[in-house]
Amino acid sequence: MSDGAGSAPGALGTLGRVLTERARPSPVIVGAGSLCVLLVVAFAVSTDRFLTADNAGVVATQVAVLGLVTLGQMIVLLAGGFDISISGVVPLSAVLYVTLSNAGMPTVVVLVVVLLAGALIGTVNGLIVTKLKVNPLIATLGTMSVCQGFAFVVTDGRTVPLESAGAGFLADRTPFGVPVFVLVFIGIAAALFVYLKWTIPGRALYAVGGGPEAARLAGMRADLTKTSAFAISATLAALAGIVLSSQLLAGAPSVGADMTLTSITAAVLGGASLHGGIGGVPGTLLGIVIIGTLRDGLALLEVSAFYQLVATGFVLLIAVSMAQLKLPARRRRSRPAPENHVPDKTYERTAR
Amino acid sequence: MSDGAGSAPGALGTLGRVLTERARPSPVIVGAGSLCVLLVVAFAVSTDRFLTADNAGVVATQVAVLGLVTLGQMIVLLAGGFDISISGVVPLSAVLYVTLSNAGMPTVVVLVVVLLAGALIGTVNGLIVTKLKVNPLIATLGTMSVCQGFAFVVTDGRTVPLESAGAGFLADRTPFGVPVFVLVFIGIAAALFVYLKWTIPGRALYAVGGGPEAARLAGMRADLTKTSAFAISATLAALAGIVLSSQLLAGAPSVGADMTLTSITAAVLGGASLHGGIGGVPGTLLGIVIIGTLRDGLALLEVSAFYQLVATGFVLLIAVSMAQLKLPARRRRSRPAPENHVPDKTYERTAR
Amino acid sequence: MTADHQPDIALAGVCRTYGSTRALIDVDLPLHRGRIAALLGENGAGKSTAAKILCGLETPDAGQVLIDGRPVTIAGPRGAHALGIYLIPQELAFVPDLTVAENITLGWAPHRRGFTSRRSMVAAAQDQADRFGFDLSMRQKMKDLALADVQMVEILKALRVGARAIVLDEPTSSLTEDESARLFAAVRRLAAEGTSVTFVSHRLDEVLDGSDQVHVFRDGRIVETVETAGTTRDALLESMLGKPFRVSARPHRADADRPSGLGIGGWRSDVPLLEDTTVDFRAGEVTVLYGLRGSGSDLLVEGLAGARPFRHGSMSVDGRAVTRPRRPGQARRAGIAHVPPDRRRQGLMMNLSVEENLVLHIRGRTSGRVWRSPRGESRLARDAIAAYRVRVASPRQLVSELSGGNQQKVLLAGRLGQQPRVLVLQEPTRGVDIGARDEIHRILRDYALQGATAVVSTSDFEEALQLADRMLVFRHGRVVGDLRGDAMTTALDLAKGSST
Amino acid sequence: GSAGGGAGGTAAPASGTAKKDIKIAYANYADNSPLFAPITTAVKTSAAAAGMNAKVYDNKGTAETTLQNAQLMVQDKPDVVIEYSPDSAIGKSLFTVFDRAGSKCIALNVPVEGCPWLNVINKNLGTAAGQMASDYANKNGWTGANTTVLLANSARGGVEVNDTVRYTYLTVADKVPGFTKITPEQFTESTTRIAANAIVVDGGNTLDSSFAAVQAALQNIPNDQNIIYSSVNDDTASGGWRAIAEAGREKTSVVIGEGGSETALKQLRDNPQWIGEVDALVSVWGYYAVAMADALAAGVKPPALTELPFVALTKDTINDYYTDDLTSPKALPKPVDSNKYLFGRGILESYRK
Ligand SMILES: Nc1ncnc2c1ncn2[C@@H]1O[C@H](COP(=O)(O)OP(=O)(O)OP(=O)(O)O)[C@@H](O)[C@H]1O
Ligand SMILES: Nc1ncnc2c1ncn2[C@@H]1O[C@H](COP(=O)(O)OP(=O)(O)OP(=O)(O)O)[C@@H](O)[C@H]1O
Ligand SMILES: [Mg+2]
Ligand SMILES: [Mg+2]
Repeated sequence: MSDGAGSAPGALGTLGRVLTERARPSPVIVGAGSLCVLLVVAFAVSTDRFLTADNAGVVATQVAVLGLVTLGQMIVLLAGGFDISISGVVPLSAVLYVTLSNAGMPTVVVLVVVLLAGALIGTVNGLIVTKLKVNPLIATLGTMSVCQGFAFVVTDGRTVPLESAGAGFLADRTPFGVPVFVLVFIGIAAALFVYLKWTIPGRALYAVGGGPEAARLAGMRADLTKTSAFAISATLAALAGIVLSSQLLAGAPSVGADMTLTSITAAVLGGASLHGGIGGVPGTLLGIVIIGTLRDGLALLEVSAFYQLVATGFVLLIAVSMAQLKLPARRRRSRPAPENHVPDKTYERTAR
Repeated sequence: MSDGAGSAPGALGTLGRVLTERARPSPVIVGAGSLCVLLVVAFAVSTDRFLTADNAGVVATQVAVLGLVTLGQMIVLLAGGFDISISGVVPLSAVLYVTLSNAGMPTVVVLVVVLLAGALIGTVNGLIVTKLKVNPLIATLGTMSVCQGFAFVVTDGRTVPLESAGAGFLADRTPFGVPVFVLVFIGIAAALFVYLKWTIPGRALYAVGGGPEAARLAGMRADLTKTSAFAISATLAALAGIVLSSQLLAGAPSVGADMTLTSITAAVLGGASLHGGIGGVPGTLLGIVIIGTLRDGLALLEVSAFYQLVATGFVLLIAVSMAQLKLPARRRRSRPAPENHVPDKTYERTAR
Repeated sequence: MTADHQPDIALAGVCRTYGSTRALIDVDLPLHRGRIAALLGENGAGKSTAAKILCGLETPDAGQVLIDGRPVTIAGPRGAHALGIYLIPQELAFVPDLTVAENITLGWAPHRRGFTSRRSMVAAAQDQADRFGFDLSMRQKMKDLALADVQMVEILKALRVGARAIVLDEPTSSLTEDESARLFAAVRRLAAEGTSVTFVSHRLDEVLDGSDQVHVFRDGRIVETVETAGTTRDALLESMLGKPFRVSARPHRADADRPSGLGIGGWRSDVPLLEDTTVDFRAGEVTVLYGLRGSGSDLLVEGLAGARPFRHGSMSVDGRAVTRPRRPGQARRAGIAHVPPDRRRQGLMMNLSVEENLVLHIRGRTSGRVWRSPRGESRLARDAIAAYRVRVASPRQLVSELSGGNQQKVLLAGRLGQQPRVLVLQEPTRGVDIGARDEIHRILRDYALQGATAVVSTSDFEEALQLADRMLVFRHGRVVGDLRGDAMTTALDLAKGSST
Repeated sequence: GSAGGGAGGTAAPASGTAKKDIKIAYANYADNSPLFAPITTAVKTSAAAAGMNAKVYDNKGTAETTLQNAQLMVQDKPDVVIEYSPDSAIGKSLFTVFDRAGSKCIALNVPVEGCPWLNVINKNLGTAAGQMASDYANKNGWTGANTTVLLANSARGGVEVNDTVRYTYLTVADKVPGFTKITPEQFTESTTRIAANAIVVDGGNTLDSSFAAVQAALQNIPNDQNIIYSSVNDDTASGGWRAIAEAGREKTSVVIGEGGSETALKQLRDNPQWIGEVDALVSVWGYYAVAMADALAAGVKPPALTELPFVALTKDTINDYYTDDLTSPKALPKPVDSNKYLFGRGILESYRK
């Protein structure tokens, strides 16, 4: 959603045309955005510890790690897939990074090796999905299981402290008060924004995910495009694993277990469709920030674990209903006049 | 798949008709079936404790609990949804069952109350999805979170022993050597088989899941049908929670956490489509048995938890690839052009 | 003259079998540069299969595809594109959430070192549309388009300047006369530049006016190949059907004083525009709503079906007031059945069998509310298949495996099976062959004559004339004509506003 | 042992008299676990009784959340941070956070390098359980020849957690004839079979996971074997025990629980086969932690290791520690050398007041 709507000015049409098309920010973005504002206001009112520079820094670091995997997840969703393997790639790359660093390999080399390993796993995911035609959920669940298993096997279930001094550099503070990896995350988000909006392979993701048959008939390399999405996702997951172990100064095979579900949730909150072809960086960032804010705020308010669950559930439900309730009103006013088609496409897509 | 094709004996046609129609068991069933046989043979060869009556009983009890939730999940998938709330309904119903039983309510009453609570939660899921048009993944994730939270609240996080003597009757042994609930499970599977094949509301699930827009335009009660699927699923999850607490003679808010993912996996292994409209009881049973056999066999072989993860992943991947590799060969002979036949339904569904 | 020079592309001895269906049997199809070939034939005769084989979407079981006399293997659409062969498939395939511009430029978006922009895509797509004289709003989302616009986008995708061959499978099935005229002008230009053009159509006029050569398919074989100039409508029909064909005589038109079957009062809508409309649709007759796209006729039809609810106005069925339908379900319960224009997405359940699609909405009739009666259902389905001459390998075949026209018949049969008081149809014979179309028209008229009310909207004026007892002409959201009898021939001009 | 009267009544004035102007923050291992949830409760109760300001956090058993909570905790500039980390290996990163913020810290149970350690040693718990098992075996003629030791670890729970079952086995092997002696290093998280008569399964953390694991494992234990079963917490002890009972083998099996939950203590009273319970007295840890925080804030220099109490309960000794209320012991155990300094600060004294 975040993307398809009007954006590039292009050759301007009539004023009317501009109005109908541009003055229509995606309802999901509107919904997610207002929820985000709402959460921030609610927490700011409830505790004076929320709106502080320190806390903003904490939220930023939390959001960055989750953000890396969510961006990847969103890209896979765009391409019409699912990436469950994240929960395997994160721990595997975390323990690999630590183990290799401890073995004395130079940090840069380790970094490259682990990222490549991630890309490789993603490529395997992609090939299984496209060539063997395995359902992406099952395929990535399989690789998740394998990777998680290997993560435990590599360290025999232990958490291994990171001994090499420089290897944790990604978690070093920058002059901006946030760790290096937050800047890395921002850079990656920006790059992906450009990729999805203004490059041929980026746009291909939308086509392949949103209309696989059309893409195939148009002679696009659908398999390649889809595989690239899985590769991007797994590489980002590997980076998240590296960041986690830099932050924790240790590689734990148990990290990242809940990241798959969280990343799907954040991506969908941010407007990505589970059926492919819809999604974008800005929405996803909103989704991540909502989840990050919610967690942070509830923790600050010392809501008990049980009620945190309850609260999270309700907020999720309200969030998404809000985004959806916006629709009818908007539609009535601003929709163009499709003549002989049946109106209810949006309902179609979301209510399934 | 497992279902839409040839099934009802009905008024038998010519032999030729019978052959062309019945001799085409869904490739997924064939794949899952052969995998199942393969696993059984492999384990039987590896350990003599596998093919024993005792072990069969163990597999049956484990499969039955998982089976209850998987059947529900499959029905929701059929209707074009997702049910994540299972992981919340199972623990909530488990602790409710124990708490209410301990409070001295008669077992039958407790049973009915808890099942109704499950049905209610499912109905809420359905209404959120159909009326508020919330994405089913997010909607049920929300209720999952809420229910899990309440499960903790009910017992204050503790594990509560089941004190009422008769309340565990579902786990009592029958003369057949298996507990009561295994028979209950078989009964439910049979009932659902009949429901999906021979009843009008059952068939409506296929229509609504497979062609939501067409179902709506044709004036089917799509919302009702979809909501019923969620209600069935949550009721079965509640039953699974009751069975678990009968078996464990205790209710703990932490049970059932991994059931959602396992149930989706089993259902998809058994041929259900994540895009709705395809699935059936026989395939689902195969899926469940595969997962159950795999777990049991690996445990009997005393494979370490870590290598169990690795092995499970590989088996999953091999399983599904096998099922898929069957396709091209079959397709060339008897399958329609990929672009307008059902396996490529991804397109169908996503390209709107 | 065709035999003189070697064909550019040819199918030679091609066979293709699906299960027990022999879709193509030993087909030879030579295509020449610079010429326009039409493929004609009944539903399920094998036209689409031949088209798909030409474009690498299907592989022949036997026989070859020849290019310049040499056998080639076409590796999917990508391989076809590499050879300069482009196809518009019969069933539209597009990316609903992307814009028109992106859909048109799908696979060939302009770029500089991999970077592209919306602006450049719009420009390229606009160029393409201008070149072929189509008017489309480039920045609209594809999913918001009307079916005919979607079809034009599909056409623009395939019309490539400098292509070796272009294959159009029923490109005009939901276009109006004007639009198809523009298409054929464009096609003509491409052919003149040396492209070989092949199209499939069930509209004989198009075939006669637009092609150089006609290949007639029957039961999987090409039974005749003739120069268009040297044949006639009747000759083509005869070779297509294997017997002489006459359009069934138009029974005498219904009288004007029949009772009201469906009444609407004060229906109006602001966006899209429909001015205050009050109409009495008479029971026992077929009323055709005719208008260009955007004129309000489809809007009204969808309103009647509850698919796009109106917010103002009253309604009655058979003289009894009913609530204006806010949902399709309400319309249905009021006795209204609706045949939507897009059979694959809006009409049929592609995951179910032919039988199930036929009985889906009427199975209650053979049984109670809960238990289905497999026996009764098979009987209903078999009767419908026979009555509508649906070409199926078996009732249990997936409906997605049928040819397009046969799918349309399944849709119609299912809806008529509901025995509604009011039938609301959009493009009822889209993609249906000429023989079957005539039959469907007869069935619809007969159904109406038994006392039901039929409201039809169609983009095909010929169909409108054949079906209508009465014609309502729409322009700019207003009813500009209420015609009967011979006056109906003026509807086209009224709709265009070209004469008054 | 005998029930400790605990507090020396002579020392500092009882709670409530002096409101302590101290800010503390506590991050619990996992609030959703019945074992650890009472710690948070006790921290809040005891801090409130002492008039301290305590903020609590939930590490949810994961390393990521622990680090995030560490960052949240120090935002407030608390005087003392109490950290119950799920993983000792991430100690360095946690200490960096505390150190940078200038907060004093206490590592509860799991070490954080740099923070003084308030610890019940899992190794000791496991050893105590092993001792009770050995006593039972030796008294009843159970040896390696007729008995199998079945242990449910939590393979993904990390090394600390599994120290309990590790040392349970080592102790049994040491004290009961017929069991293979191994070193602690030979018993890793991926060990599944130590010897013909010693099996380890992955029981996870929950009732249902341990039930399934033990159910499968029982097939590999001949029916004529006695079974000594133990696991890493009370839920998995109960779940596994249910599987044993379900298989009809409860008469020839015994179980030793680990944790001291209400459910387990009830079993210890009522179930003849539940022969021992290693009660880590988790419900009172909060008092010790707050007392230690108070001491730190007051400038006391703590020893590197301050011991938390635990008791190995049998059917005979349970009444020394518990009344009918099984949620928490009737009094605190007597101080030992390393934790003596925690007494007399008015906090431990507030227990059950
Ligand atoms: N994927 C398929 N599976 C099974 N049968 C098929 C498949 N595709 C086509 N057929 C059958 O092959 C025959 C020819 O189909 P084809 O689509 O070529 O017909 P057509 O001439 O294009 O008809 P129409 O005018 O209705 O589009 C039909 O009988 C059809 O049912
Ligand atoms: N054009 C539309 N725009 C928005 N929502 C719509 C539209 N059409 C239908 N709906 C919603 O879709 C839901 C289901 O419609 P459906 O046609 O399935 O209902 P029904 O079965 O006719 O009604 P009933 O609930 O009376 O059985 C309704 O809640 C309605 O609010
Ligand atoms: Mg409804
Ligand atoms: Mg065709």
